Formats: sequence, C-alpha cells, structure tokens
Amino acid sequence: MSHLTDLPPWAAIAVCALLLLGAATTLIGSLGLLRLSDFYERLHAPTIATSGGTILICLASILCFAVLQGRWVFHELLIIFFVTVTTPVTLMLLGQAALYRDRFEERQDVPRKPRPALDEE
Amino acid sequence: MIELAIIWSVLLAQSMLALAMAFALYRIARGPRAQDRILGLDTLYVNAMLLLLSFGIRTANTVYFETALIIAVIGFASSIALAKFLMRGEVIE
Amino acid sequence: MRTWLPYPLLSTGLFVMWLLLNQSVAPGSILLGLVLSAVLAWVTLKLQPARSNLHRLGRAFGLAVHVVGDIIRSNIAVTGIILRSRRRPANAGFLTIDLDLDDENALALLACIVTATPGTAWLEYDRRLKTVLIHVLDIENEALWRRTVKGYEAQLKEIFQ
Amino acid sequence: MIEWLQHLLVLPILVPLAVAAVLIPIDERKRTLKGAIGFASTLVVFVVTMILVRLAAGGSPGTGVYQLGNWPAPFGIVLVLDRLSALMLCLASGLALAAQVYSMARWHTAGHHFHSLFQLLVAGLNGAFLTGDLFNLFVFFEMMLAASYGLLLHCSGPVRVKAGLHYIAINLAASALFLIGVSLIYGVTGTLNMADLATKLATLAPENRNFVEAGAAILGVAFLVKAGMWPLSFWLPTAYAAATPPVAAAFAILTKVGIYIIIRLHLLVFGAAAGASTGFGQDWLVAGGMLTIAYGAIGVLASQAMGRLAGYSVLVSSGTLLAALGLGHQGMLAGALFYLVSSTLTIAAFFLLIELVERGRDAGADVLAVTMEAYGDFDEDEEEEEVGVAIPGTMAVLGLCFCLCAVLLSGLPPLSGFIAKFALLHGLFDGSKADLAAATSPADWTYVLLIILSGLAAMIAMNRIGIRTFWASIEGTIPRVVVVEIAPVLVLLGACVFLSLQAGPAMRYMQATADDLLSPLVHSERVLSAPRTGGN
Amino acid sequence: MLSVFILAPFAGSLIAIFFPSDQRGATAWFAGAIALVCFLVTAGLYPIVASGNVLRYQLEWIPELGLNFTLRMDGFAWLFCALITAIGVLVVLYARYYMAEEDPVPRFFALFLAFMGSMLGVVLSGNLILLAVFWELTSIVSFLLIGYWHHNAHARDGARIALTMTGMGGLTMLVGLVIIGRIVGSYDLDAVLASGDAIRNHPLYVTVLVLILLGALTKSAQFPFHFWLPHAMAAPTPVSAYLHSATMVKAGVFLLARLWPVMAGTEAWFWLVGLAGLTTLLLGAYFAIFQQDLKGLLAYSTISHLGLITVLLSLGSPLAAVAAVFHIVNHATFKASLFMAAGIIDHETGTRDMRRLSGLFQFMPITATLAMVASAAMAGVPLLNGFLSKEMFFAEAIETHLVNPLDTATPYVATIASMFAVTYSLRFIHSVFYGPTPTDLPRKPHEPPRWMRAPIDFLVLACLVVGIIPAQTIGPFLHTAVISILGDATPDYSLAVWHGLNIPLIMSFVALSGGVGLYFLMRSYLATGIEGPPVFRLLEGQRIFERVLVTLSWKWARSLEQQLGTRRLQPQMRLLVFLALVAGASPLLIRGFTLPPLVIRGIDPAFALLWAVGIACAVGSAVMAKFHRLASLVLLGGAGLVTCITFVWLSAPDLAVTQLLVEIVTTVLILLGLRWLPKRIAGPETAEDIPLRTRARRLRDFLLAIIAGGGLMLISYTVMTRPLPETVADYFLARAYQEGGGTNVVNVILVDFRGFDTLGEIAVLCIVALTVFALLLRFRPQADSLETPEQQRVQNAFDDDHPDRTAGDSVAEYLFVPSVIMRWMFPVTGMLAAFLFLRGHDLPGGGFAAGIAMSIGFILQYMSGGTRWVEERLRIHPLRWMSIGLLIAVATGAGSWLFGYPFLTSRAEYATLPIIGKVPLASASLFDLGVFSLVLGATVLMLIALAHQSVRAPRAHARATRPEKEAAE
Amino acid sequence: MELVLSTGIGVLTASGVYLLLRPRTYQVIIGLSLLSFAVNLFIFGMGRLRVNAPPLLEPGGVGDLVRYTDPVPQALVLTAIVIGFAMTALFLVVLLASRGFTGTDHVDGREQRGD
Ligand code: NA
Ligand code: NA
Repeated sequence: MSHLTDLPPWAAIAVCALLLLGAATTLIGSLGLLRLSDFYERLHAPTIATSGGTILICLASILCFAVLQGRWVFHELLIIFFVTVTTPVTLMLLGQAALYRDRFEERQDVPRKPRPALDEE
Repeated sequence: MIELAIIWSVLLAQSMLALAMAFALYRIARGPRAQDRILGLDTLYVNAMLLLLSFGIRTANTVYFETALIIAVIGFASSIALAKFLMRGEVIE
Repeated sequence: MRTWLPYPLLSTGLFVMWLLLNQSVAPGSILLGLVLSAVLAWVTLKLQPARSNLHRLGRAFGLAVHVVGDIIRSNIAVTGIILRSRRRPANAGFLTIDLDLDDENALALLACIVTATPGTAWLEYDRRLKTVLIHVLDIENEALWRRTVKGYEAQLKEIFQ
Repeated sequence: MIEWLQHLLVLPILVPLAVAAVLIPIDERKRTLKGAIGFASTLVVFVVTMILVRLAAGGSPGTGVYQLGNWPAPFGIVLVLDRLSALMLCLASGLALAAQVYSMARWHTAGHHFHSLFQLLVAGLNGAFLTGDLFNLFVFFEMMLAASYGLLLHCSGPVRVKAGLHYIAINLAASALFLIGVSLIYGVTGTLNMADLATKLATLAPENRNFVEAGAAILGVAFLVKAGMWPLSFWLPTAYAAATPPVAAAFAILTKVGIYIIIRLHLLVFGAAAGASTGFGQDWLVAGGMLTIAYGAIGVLASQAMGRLAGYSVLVSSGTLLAALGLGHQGMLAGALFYLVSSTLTIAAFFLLIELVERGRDAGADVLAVTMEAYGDFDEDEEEEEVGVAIPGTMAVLGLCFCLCAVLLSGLPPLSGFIAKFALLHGLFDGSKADLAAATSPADWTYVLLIILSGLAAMIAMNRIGIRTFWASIEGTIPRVVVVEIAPVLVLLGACVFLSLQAGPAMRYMQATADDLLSPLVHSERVLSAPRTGGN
Repeated sequence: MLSVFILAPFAGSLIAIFFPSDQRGATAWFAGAIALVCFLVTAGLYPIVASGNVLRYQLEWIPELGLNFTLRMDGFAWLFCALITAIGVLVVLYARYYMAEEDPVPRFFALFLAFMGSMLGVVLSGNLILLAVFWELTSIVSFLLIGYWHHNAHARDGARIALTMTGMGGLTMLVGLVIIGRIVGSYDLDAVLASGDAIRNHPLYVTVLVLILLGALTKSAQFPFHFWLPHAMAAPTPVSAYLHSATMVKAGVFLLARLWPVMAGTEAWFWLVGLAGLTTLLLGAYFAIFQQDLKGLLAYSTISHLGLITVLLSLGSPLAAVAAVFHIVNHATFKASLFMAAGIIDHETGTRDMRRLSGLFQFMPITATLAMVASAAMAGVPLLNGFLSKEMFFAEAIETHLVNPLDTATPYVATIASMFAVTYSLRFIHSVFYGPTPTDLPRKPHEPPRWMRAPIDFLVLACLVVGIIPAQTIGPFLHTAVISILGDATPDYSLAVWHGLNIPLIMSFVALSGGVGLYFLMRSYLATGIEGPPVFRLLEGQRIFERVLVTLSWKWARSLEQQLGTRRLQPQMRLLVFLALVAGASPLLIRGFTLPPLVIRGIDPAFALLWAVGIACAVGSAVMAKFHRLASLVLLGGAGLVTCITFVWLSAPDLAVTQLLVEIVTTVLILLGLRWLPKRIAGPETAEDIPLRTRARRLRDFLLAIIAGGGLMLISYTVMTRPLPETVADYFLARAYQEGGGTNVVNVILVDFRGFDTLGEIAVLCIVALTVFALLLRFRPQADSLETPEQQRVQNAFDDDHPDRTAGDSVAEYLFVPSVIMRWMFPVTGMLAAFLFLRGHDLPGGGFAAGIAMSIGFILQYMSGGTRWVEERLRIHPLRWMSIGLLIAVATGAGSWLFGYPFLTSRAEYATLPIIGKVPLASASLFDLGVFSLVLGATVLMLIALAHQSVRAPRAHARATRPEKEAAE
Repeated sequence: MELVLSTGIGVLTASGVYLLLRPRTYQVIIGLSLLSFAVNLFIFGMGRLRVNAPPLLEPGGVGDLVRYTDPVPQALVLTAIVIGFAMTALFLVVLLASRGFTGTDHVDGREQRGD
C-alpha cells in the first residue's frame, strides 16, 4: 500500500498546494452562503465549490495518483464533469422556486413573469 | 520536514472543508426560507464530496473515490426532490 | 445504424465513462463497455430525449476552453465579492436575455454553463418569448454578461445546427 | 441420516420463500391459483416439519446442524435442529396451514399479496426457529415482523392502521435494541453464534462479562416486547384484535417466538455452563411473567369483545411461560413446553372462531361490512367464490368449538389446557417429599395463585361472553359459515384433543426436549463440531 | 369391566346427540337403557366388592406425571355407583314424561348421560388427578344442564354462578391434590390412602386442607358458597332431582369421605369442616322455611342436609362417618322423590309458587301421599329412613370429640336445625296439598301419567322399607361401603329403629314438636308471601355474589386494565426506553464498572469538526421536526452525510456507498409522503403558553433521552477503547479470497459467508415493498390533502388565465431545461449501477448499491417527466423484478445441492473465453444479481406506489364527489 | 476518534429517543431514522475504529486483523441499513394511511389534550 509521503517533493508540494487552494476556495464559497444577504446572491455561492473547489481538488487527486501509481487515467474528470452538469439543475429549480414565491408574495424587487406580446394587447 | 508539511496541509485542507460544511449547516439551520436550507444541503453535499476526495489523497487510497463519484452523479437527486417539492408542493406529479 | 445505435454520442460518452471508471483497457472490459453503452443507449431511446444534429464537434473543444477560462475568472471575481467587507454589499440583479437557440440540448448545455459559472445563474427560460432570466452577482457589467452569454450561444449554435 | 435428508432442514425456509417469489407477479384476480399454490407450499412445509420432528426425536448424534454455504460454526451461519426447534417448527407450520386454509374462504381477497406475505411470514418464523446465529436471528426476526406488519395491515381500515402504527413503532424501537444487544455481544466476545457464545461465556474476563450481560439484557427487552411481557405489551391486544382472523391466528405463534428465544438465551447461553452468569435475569422473568399473568387476567376479565379477550389470553399464556421459565424448577420445563403448544393451538383456534361467531351478531356485521368494502375496491371481481357448502347446525358446531376454547383457555379438564396446568404444578412442587414446604418459595405460591386466578378469569370471561353470544341472543341471524372456515378451527381444536389423548407420548417428547435444554454444553459441542461437507 | 361405567355413558352421550329432536321416546329409551346397563353392571359387581375386594382398571395416560386412567371400585364407590345409576334410571324415566314436546330432548339426554359418566368417573377414580378431571367435568356438564333452557335469564344466571363457584373450587382443589400427590409421591388413590400420617403431619397439611375444602365445600354448596344451589333450580326438574339432590352435590361430601381416612381427625379439619357444616346445617334449614318456590325450599333443604353430612364428617369419629354415608344414601332417596314430586306439581299446575298452590290433594291424591311420606322422611319422622340417620347424627352430636366451643354447640344446633326441617317439611305439605281449592292456576291439575309417577313410587317405597327394616335392606351395602373407608377402624353400629329411650330420641321429639309448633307460630308471617327469610333476605347470597363478581371482574378489572395499561403510544415508548435503560445499566451497575480513561490525543480536528456538524444536524433535526418538517428532513440528510463520511474515514467504503444511496432514496420517499401530512405552522411556542404539564413531560422525555444517549455513548466508548477480542473475522479475512473468491471481504461475507443474512434481508425488503404497495392501494387521503398543492393551483390558475397557455405550461416551462439533463442522466445512472454491481465482489459496491443507484435513475425520470409521462414510455414491472430477483437468489443457493453441498455454497470458477480472456464466474455474483433485481424492483415499487397517489387520489376524489354534485343539480 | 464517534452516537441516540417519545408521527419517523444512524454507528464501532484499513484484500491475498479492520460489523451494518431503510419506508406509508383514516398526525389517531 502506498502512502502520501512516498510522493516526490515537487509533486507533494503541488498536490498540497492544489488541495489547500481548492479547500480554501470551497471554504470561501461556503462563506458566501453566510455572508451574502439575499437568496439570489447566495445562489452563486455553491458554484464556487462545484467549479473552483472541485477542479482544484480533483487536479490534486489526479496528480497525486498519477505520480504514486504511475497511471494516467483521470477518472476524477468524471467528478468534475458530473458536478458541473448536475449542480445547475438544483440551482435552477431552487432559483425558480424562489422566484415563484417572491412573485406570489408580490415582492417588488423581483421581475414579473414575462408576458407574451399577445397578452399585453 | 516535507512529510510534516504534507500532513499539516492535508489536515488544514480537511479542516477547511469541514468548516465549509459547518457554514453550509448554518444556512440549513437558519434558513430563513426553505430554499436557503436546500441550497445549504446542496453545498453540504459538494463539500462532503470534496472532503472525501481529500481523504483519498490523504490515505493515498482510491477506494474512497466511488463514494465521491456517487455524490457527483446522483447526489443531486435529493436536493432536486426538495427543490421540486418547494416549487410544486409535490415531488412526483 | 439508428436502430442499433440511436445515440452515438451518448454511447461514446458512456463508453468513455466505463473505461475511466474501470481504469482498464483489457479486452473484456472494452467489450463489456461496448455492450453496456449500446444497451443503455437503446433503453434511453424509450425516454425519447431530443436528438440533436451535431455538426462541428471540433468546436466543442474550443467552447470547453472558453468555459474553463470564464470559470476561473469568475471564481476569482466572486471570491473577491464574498471576501469584501460587508459595508459594500454585492450589486446583484436580474437580467433578461433574448436567445435564438432552438435545440433543447443546446439550451440545456447553455444553462449548465451559465449556472456552473460563479456569478451567473440561469433562472427561467420562456419558450414562447425565447428569453431567459439570469441572475448576476455583479450587475455593473451587464453588457459584459450579455456578451458572454451571446458568445456561448453563438458557439453552441455552430455545434448544434 | 441419508445425505439428501440433510437438506430438509433448510426447506421450511426456502420453500415458502421461493413460493412467495413465484406468487408475487401472479395477477391478484387468480386468487384460487394463488391460494392453491400457497396451500401446497404450506402443506409441504408442514410435512417437512413433521419429518423433522421425527428426525429430532430420533436424535442420532451429528445430525441437525446445517452449515449454510458449507461454512462451519461459529464462522458461518448454521441452522440447528433439535427437539425444541423441531417442535416449534411443527407448531408454527401447523398453525400456518390452518390459517392458510381459513383465509381461502374470503380473507385473502380483502387485499393484495396476502399469500406472498403469508409465505414470507412462514419463512421468517421458520428461520427464527432454526437459526443458531444471533444476527441471523435478527434478520429472520425482522422478516417475520415485516411480514406480520404487512399481514396486520392486510385489508387496511382505520382500526388496523391505527393498531399497526403502534405495533410497528414499538417493534421498530425494539429492533434497534436487538441490534444494540447483538453488536455489543459481538464487540466483547467476537462471536455471533449462540452455541459458541455459550462456551465462551464461562471463560470471559469479568469486565467483559458485564457487557455481555448488558447486551443480553437489552436483547431480552427486545424479545420481551415480542413475547408480550408487561409493561411492554399494551400494543398486543389491540393489534391482535385488529388483525384479520387468519392473521391473528398466525400471530398466536409470534409471541412464542419471543418466548422461544428467551428459552434459548436463558438455557443455552446463560445455562448451566455460563459460569458466573448462570441464570442471569431469572428474577426479572419471574417478576415480569407474574405481572403479565396478572395483567393478562385482568384484561381478560375487562374485555368486552372476544378479540381483545383472545389478545389478553395471549398475554396470560406468555406470562405463564416466562414466569415458569424464571422460577427455575427444572421439572416445570416440560410442562411449560406442553403448555406452550396447547395454549398456542387454542388461541389460534379461538382467533379463527371469533369472526365466525361474531358474523351472526350485530357487532359482527361491521366486520363483514369492512370485508365487503374490501371487495368493493376492485370492481371487476365482485364474484364471490364460496368454497364448500354451508353446514347445517352451524350454531351447534360453533358453540361446541367455543366451549372447547373456553375449556382449554381456562385450563379445565379433560383437555390439554388442564394437562398443561397440571404438569406445571406437578413440576413446581418438585421438592422431595419432606422438604416440599421449604422448596416452595413465596414466588412459587404466588405463581400457583396466579395460575388459579388466571384460569378463573378466563372461565368467567369466556362464560360471560359465551352466554351473551350463544344463549342470550336467539334473535341473531345464523352466520353463513363455509366448511373451509370451520374446518381449520376444528382441526386445531382436534389437535388439542389429540394432544390430550396422547399426552403421554407428548410429555415424553417434552421431557426429552427439556433434558436437551438443560445440557447446553452437549448442544454447543454438537453445533461446533459438526463436520463440513466434503472434508476439512 | 369398570371402563363400562365411563365408556357407556359417554359413548351414549355422543350417540344421543344425533337422535332426531322429535324422537322423545326413542332418546329416552336409549338413555334409560344405558343407565340400566350401568346399574345392572353395578349390581353384578356387588359380590366381588362385598367380599372386600377392590376392583381396578388402569390405562396409561401420562405415566411421566403419574397421571393414569385408573378406575377403582371399593364398597364406598360401589354404593355411590349404585346410587348414581339407579337414580339415573329413575330420572330418565321421569324425564321422558317431564320434557315438553318443543324441548330439544336429544341434547338433554346427551348431557344427562355425559353427566352420569362424569359422576361415575368421580366416584370411580383411582387417581387423584383423574378425580379432579371428572370433578370439573361434572361442573361443566352441570353448567350446560342448568342452562338447558337458556332463553330464560334465570337459567343463564344460575348456570353461570354454578360454574363459577364449582369451577373455582375445582381449580384450587387441583392444587391441593397435586400437593398431596407430591407429598405421597404418587397420585394413586391406594397409595394416598395408605399415607395418612405423612399427609397429616406434613407442614403443608393446612394448606392442602384449605385448598381441598375449597373444592369440596363449593361443590356441596356449603356455607359460604351455598348460594349457587338455589339458583341452579332454574334447571329442568329432572336435573335438579338428579344433580342437586342425589349426585353432584354429593361429590363434595364424597371427597371428604374419600379423604377422611388420611385427612380427618386433626383440629384444623374439625374447625374448618365443622364450622362450615354447622353453619350450613342451620342456615340452610332456616332459609328453607321462608322460600316461596317449591324447588327453592328443596334446594335450601338440600344445603342443610349436606351441612349435616359435613358436620358428621368433621367430627372425625368412625361412627359419625358411618352416619354420614348412611345419610348420603337416605337423603338421595327422599330428596330425589321430592324434587320429582315438585316437578309433577309444576308440570300439572304450571306453577311452583307456594303462594298460588293449595288444596292439591283432591286433584292428585297419590302424588300427594307420596310427597307426604318423602317429606316426613326429610323431617326425620320415625319409621322412615331419614329418622335413622338423623338419630345417628344426634347420637354423635352429643358425644365429645374435641373440647372446644364448636363441639359444645353441635347438639343444640343439630336440634334447632332439625326443628327447622320439620317446619319446612310441614310447610311444603300443608301449603301445597291442603287449604282451599286453587283458583288461579295456569292449568287444571290432575294426576300425572302413570309412568311419570313410577320413580317416585319406587323411591318412597325405598324410604319406607329402609326406615322400617334397615338392617335387612341397606345394611350390607352400607357395611361394605363403610369398611372400605374405615377399614379396621370400622366401629360397631346398629341399624335399628328402636334404640331405647335415649337423648337422641328426646332430641328428635323436641325437634318434631318444636317444628310443628314453629310452623303454626309462623303461619301468619309466611302468609304474607314475602320471599326469603327476615333480615337475611337483605343480604342474599347471590346478589352479593353477583355484585362482587361484577365489581371484581368488570368494574375493577376495567379500571385496573386502564390503570395498569395504556392504549397510547407515547407511554409505551417511554416504558420501553426506560426498561431498556434499566436492563442495560443494571448488569453494569451491579457488577461494577470502571470508567475508561479519556483519550483526547489523536483526535483528528477535521473529524471532530465533522462531528460537530453531525451533532448539530441531529439536534437541529430533532428540534425542527415538529414545525419545520422540511428543515428537519434536510438536517436528517446532513446527519446521514456525516455518518457516510465517518464510514469512509474509518475504513468502511462499502457502508459509505450504501449509506449515501439509501440516504438519497429515503429523502425522496419522505418527501413523497410529506405531501399527505397536514400543514403544521409554528404555533404559540413561547414558554408561557405551554401548559406546565406539557413542559414537565417534555423535560422528563428530555432527561430520558439524555440518559439513553449518555448510556450508549459510555458503552460504545468503553467497548471501542478496549482491544478487539479474538473474533470470527480472522477466519473471514484469511479465506475471503482463497475460498470466497473475492477481495472485498465485506462483500464476500454478504454473499457467501453470511449470504443467508442477505437472503433474509432482501426478503424483508420484498415484504415491505409488497406491504407498502398493498396498503397504498387502499390509501384514502384526508380531504384537506386531496387538493392539489397550493403552488400547483396558483401556477395552473396562471395558465388558465392566459389564453395562449394551456394547463401545465408552467410546469413544462420551469422543468424544461432541468428535465433535459435529468433525462440524459438516466443512462449514466445505469452505467454507474453496472459498475457498482460488477466490482462489488472485489471492491466497494455490490448488488444492493447497484440496485438502489439504478432506482434513483428511475426516480429522476419520474421527477422530471411525471408519472404518466414515464409510464407511457417505459414499461416498468417492479413486481416481476422482485420475483425474479428472489428466485435467482434462492435458485443460486439451491444450485449447490446439485454438487452435494449445503445451500448457498459458492463456487468460483474462471472461464476462459476467446479474445476476452479469463472471466470470473462466481455463483456469488449470480446471487448478487438476484439481490440487484430485487432491490431495484422493491425500491422502484415503493416509490412508484407513493408517487401514484398524486395521480390516483384526485381521480378517486373526483369519482367519489361526482354523484354528489349530480344529485345537487 | 473513539471519543468523537461515541459522542456522536450519544447525541444521535438522544435526539432519536426524544423524538420517539413525541406525539407527532413525523417526529417519530425522524426519530427512528436518527436512532437507526446511531445504532448503525454503534454496531460499526463494535469492530473498533481503524483509519485506512478497509477490508479489501490484495488480489490473491490472505488478510488478518492486523492489517485490516474487522469486516464483520460492517457486513452487519449493511444488513441493518437495508432493513432500516425498508422499515422507514413502511412506517412512512403507515403513518400516511393513519393520517388518511383519522385525519390527524397524532400517533394515537386522535388529538390528546396538552400535547
Ligand atoms: Na453560477
Ligand atoms: Na300454598
């Protein structure tokens, strides 16, 4: 069984840097959940984790295992791909739900549902 | 020296991710609205996935990868169900 | 060909996924991957997802590079917004953009790209008016966002026509 | 044993399991077919268990240990056939057969997948009786419980659902306790096999023994919920009374599973070989059992409806057994086993009888209305297939059956209920002639008193309810009862009569069973040293 | 030969049931023949018994317990047999005429024969327990006989009281008999009768005595258990004549006499038996005077006479025992005839009320004469049999047996009671046969049919003959009986009418004259027609009994049931938790338990932080479960996620995968259900608004929860910090690959080492899916959840308001983009499932995980397209998948039988295929395929069944409300 | 590690038990779920805690408890998870049916005073 300490120093430093960077990005993204004041603004926070955080940590993982095991198969790419594809679905639905609710509660800072031209005449 | 750096940086990264989870939890617990909670859960899932990946790096073991992959591929199912419930009052129509 | 391999791109994607998952190019693995990806595509046919005519698949690579670049940029930007002190709240707002994409898959891809990019979120698409409502975290660069989205749309139109 | 005969051991589990699988996709409208397949399966199981009883009674060494997957104990899961498990299997499958036949008159039409669930219940029961592994026991326990949930809810309706909710909630909590207990035992001893545990307990370090005992006590609570010990049993009369008759009849054995496992744990694991832990929990059983008898008897008296009366009778039966087990008179064990068989058969017959009797009365009309409503739900099969012909003198037969039930429940002579009570008393006063007084503790006397009082309570209550039903209500319409409904009742009661007539051989079997149970090390040795098929 | 006594009546009883109900004569002839046969056999056996032999018959029943079917006939038993069978014949003859056309006679005679058999069983039992068996049988059969006319409420009450009293006595007596048997070492009567000293000197003697007396005294209607007998008079008169004079009530005194040699003679015996007997003797006679019902009078008289016999037996003197036996016979003779006479009067006049009867002598002189003679016997008039035994009683009463007040009181009580007997006998005769011609009788009286009177003729003749020449008639039979009880202790006694002028004779004279005087003194009082004796009338036995019974068995029982039990769930749960705590803690506390050292070092801060999140999730979920269900569910998901990461962290990737997948499906399931729950909006949850009781209850539950959590925490911490014991895991780790063919040991355990668990586990899943499916088919949602959710209504309303939109446009619109992606995810999920399945044996994954993953793929489609959309395109047969899955699993396991191995023995082979190379073919994989199929089917079935409610319920609702609307229009 | 996990088990148990004693069916089902997490972790803990020692053998390997964590509790937990899942589903449907029939989500099918 291999250990992380088996990595050559350059790779170790790179892996650690990527990992830390990714984790930090993710942390900031989650911090956004805390700090941003409005739901629609908070909607952007998770995407930092799903994009920046995921890419960086996956890169760290790819690099780590590529060096450790000498293989060049990047199955972490699957994670990047699927996270990128699936997270937006939830966010879209959530955004629409919020939109619907705000309209229903007649909040003013939300755009109305677009009316077709026919309707307006 | 380098070993120590590796250990500490992995530890730091994991702690950051766990902290990120705590932030997401805050949003879940506080709301104020249901969509905020679901957003928090979605974030929690992604953070958990990254934590798992980092754990894979830490142990240099690939067997933990599948759990992360499952979160990536179908983890969104529960948040979609929640979001749809919010939107339509019903998960499956 | 269509009856046997209704969604070639899907099957290819599934096959690649299989190989990546198994991290193996052994004959058995390849054969199993081929069979599985064909069978799954065939089952998917029953759900009748919209078929797209893909023309210039080569352009897809360019799009990908473009997207990754944008993602990195907006990551930095949004990180900055979050870390800014509370005294300067984010200047967020809604944006309605007219689109002329018809292909469902292309639209879905566009939605993914827009939403996956920090700082923009796809909210609501109106099929009749062909408009999309987007929320952006930094409304000051409204023109930039319109340009970006239209840019993606153009690239997608090239691929899906 | 002939080699293929060895595989008979697993059939009581596999046959119903496979048949259930076959039954699942068959259209609900082909009820006759489903019923026939289910009946055939239950019949096969019954025949197999009869053979198993004979094999167990023969008791040649080296038989009756079935190593699933050909892995030896304590590593793999083994099924263990001894006299006790064979007896329980036979009893369970006999009841199942009766309930199965009864259900085919009408109740199986009152909901979907009755026969599949029923087969799975049989499989679960048989598994619980056969397995020699604590965690596998949990699995079969859950299987049995899950099927019982499904069957209790069979035919739906507010009463059943309300009762079901409580039943399920409590049993789910109890299942959590089961898991905690089992895993705690594993965490300290490193084994899940009961026979292995029995041998390990004596040599365990004291600080670990504490935890085994704590685990066993928690496990015990879970089983006592199932066995219906007061105060864990308030759900039971309600649930049993709410269940449809064939289901309630099959439930009569469910509480006995709890008892069965308590017997196993008490006499195998904490038996004579358990060192300092021998007899662990005995006082709790005595106190709990006696309180259960008292509560059951009070409930029997307080019951207005026969269903609840039967439910409380279940408690009386459980309490009698638990206390008998706890009192620790070895001579009582055989009597207790006899009592177990007799009371189970009686209560099952009574559950089946109740609906037939009440059908003629106004109160029964409601039950029937529920049935009819159940028919109505799928419009296309209104056609009511009556199996057999209505028998003349229905009331006479029902009355006779009721009398037999009353006699059996109150332990009046000459039937098995009396013999069982006599055997218990005979075993209780087991001191030598001179020190009989000294050997009989206050607990023993309390037990005797409770036995008398519970018999009296059953007599008064059955009397009251029987008079009201058969003597005081001449105006009530004579119920329409078909042969397949009354036949199982008669067969079950007939079994009691047979048991009474053949009490000698039966008691010999029980005595041999008791002797087996009282020598746990022999049992453990047999389980642990059974050879694998094909060497090594 | 003895078995005839049991066999014939019971077989006859069985046959008699099947006689047609209109065949009164034939049934009676049949029953009579059986009784006669028994009588003749009895008669035939006399020479053997008379020569001092004891007849035995034994059949093994339960030799292990010493309970055998032993019949034993000695002189005493013979005498009883003769009594039972002879009077039986007479009663059958009588009943033939007594029973009305419309009475279901076969049932009567069947029960009658059964009773005769039971009674013969009691007297012939050679085994104590067998005696108890027949004893209770007489109770049961008598219950049915008393309740023969069950349309009559009195009959029902009488039957119930009789059974309750005698049954209870029988139950206690059984205990006594068992103890005697254990003291003696055998239940065999011969052995018992030979162990008198052992029994009398045993520390449990008094206990045994009390237990047995409870049986004997209840059966013989002795004070204070006497009150059931008068109520048993609701029975047809033949039953009263037989059971309540000659036979059943004699069973109690029979038992006392039977056990007399081994139990009598002690002070306890004297006090207990004597006190009961004397009280009964006096009170019975006193009560009898004041009865208005003929049979009531006879019943109290019977009680009194039984008291007399009991007193005789209590004295412990052999001579008294002789008198007792003698009186048993005498009483049977005259009382049976009196009952029959009363029955004739009732039969011919239609009433038994002495207030209405009078002057019957002119209508039925013969019957009247017979009744007068029998009454005289009852009163103890000389030259009749009653006089003889009463003289013997008086003689014994004045003897001193033990020096105590009871013994002193005996002669006085005896005299007074005899006086009362004269009074009530006189009253019986005088008020029925003399006086004015009756005017308001329901029927015009005349003599009964000749053969109906014949039994009385015979019995009264017997009274006379025995009364005049006792030594030549009853003498030898009595002697045989007495010898068999007393053996060598048999005293000299003389059966003669005249013993000279002695104290007993004076007592008789006092009684006779006093009785007559009393009658004439009381005539005016009796003429008032008040039922029952003065003073005592107010505390009538039966009413007290009824009230006590109702109070005890009904009111108390019901309130106790409510006090001791509950039908509410929360208290039950609380008890369960509490008892589990007690159970878990007590071994640790009792045996002592040292706290493990607290290990803080080595805690990973990230892990700790993770669990801080997990703990917050758990607590939050609990807090929000009442008013913020969605939040609670989301937090539950968080707790599940932390659990999942924990599994990964601590080397259980398989668990993590499964936990995660299950978590997702559970969330969807609960969400599906949430739609059908009532809205619950945060109420007044401020501290002031909550009642104090509620707060107290919550605090208690909170404490209970804290203790439970703390307990489990402590236990788990302690065990986890201890070294792992030698476990079976070593075996699995060593063999998983070599013999199980897989590197993922957990999976090999699941499909091979402990594959049977997995089989059971998928069966559970299958059961639950079927249950859910079946239950939901009958699901009736509450009206308020029937409507489509508010969101949908608003959105549909929006669609309706806009002419360019059609219903459902809104949903189509907002799902437009998401559904494209969700649809493409379907094959991806399939690929993931295939991957998880195939690697399971070697790496984390397996059939279960694959099945759940695949089912999530289906859920996604349902969520995106809706139920109808999916089902128009995909034909899903979850039931079939389940069936096939279970069958595959079972068949795979059974496949090993072909190779002669036990069920589930796995075989792992490598097949070499062209191009592809070696392919692992493990039977365990096939088993796992079954798991996959079943899990997929079951999960999908549950989800779909729930989802279908949204489609089904509104439709059903519409269908149900349509007729109403039409009606309204 | 042990301390953290056992604290987690304790809190999960306490939350679950508290909910189990509440009057609303939904509270009970959440309680049962929390309790089942606790129980699963408890079972798991009975095999002791090891980091990075998953019981996955090298191909052809023979394992022992020195190198690998105890796989038995893991197998037990897997079974328990599945059964727990099934029971949650069942209880959910029963509580829905109960609510449908009785009109209330009280565990006793009717509102009690002071809950
Ligand atoms: Na975005
Ligand atoms: Na008169």
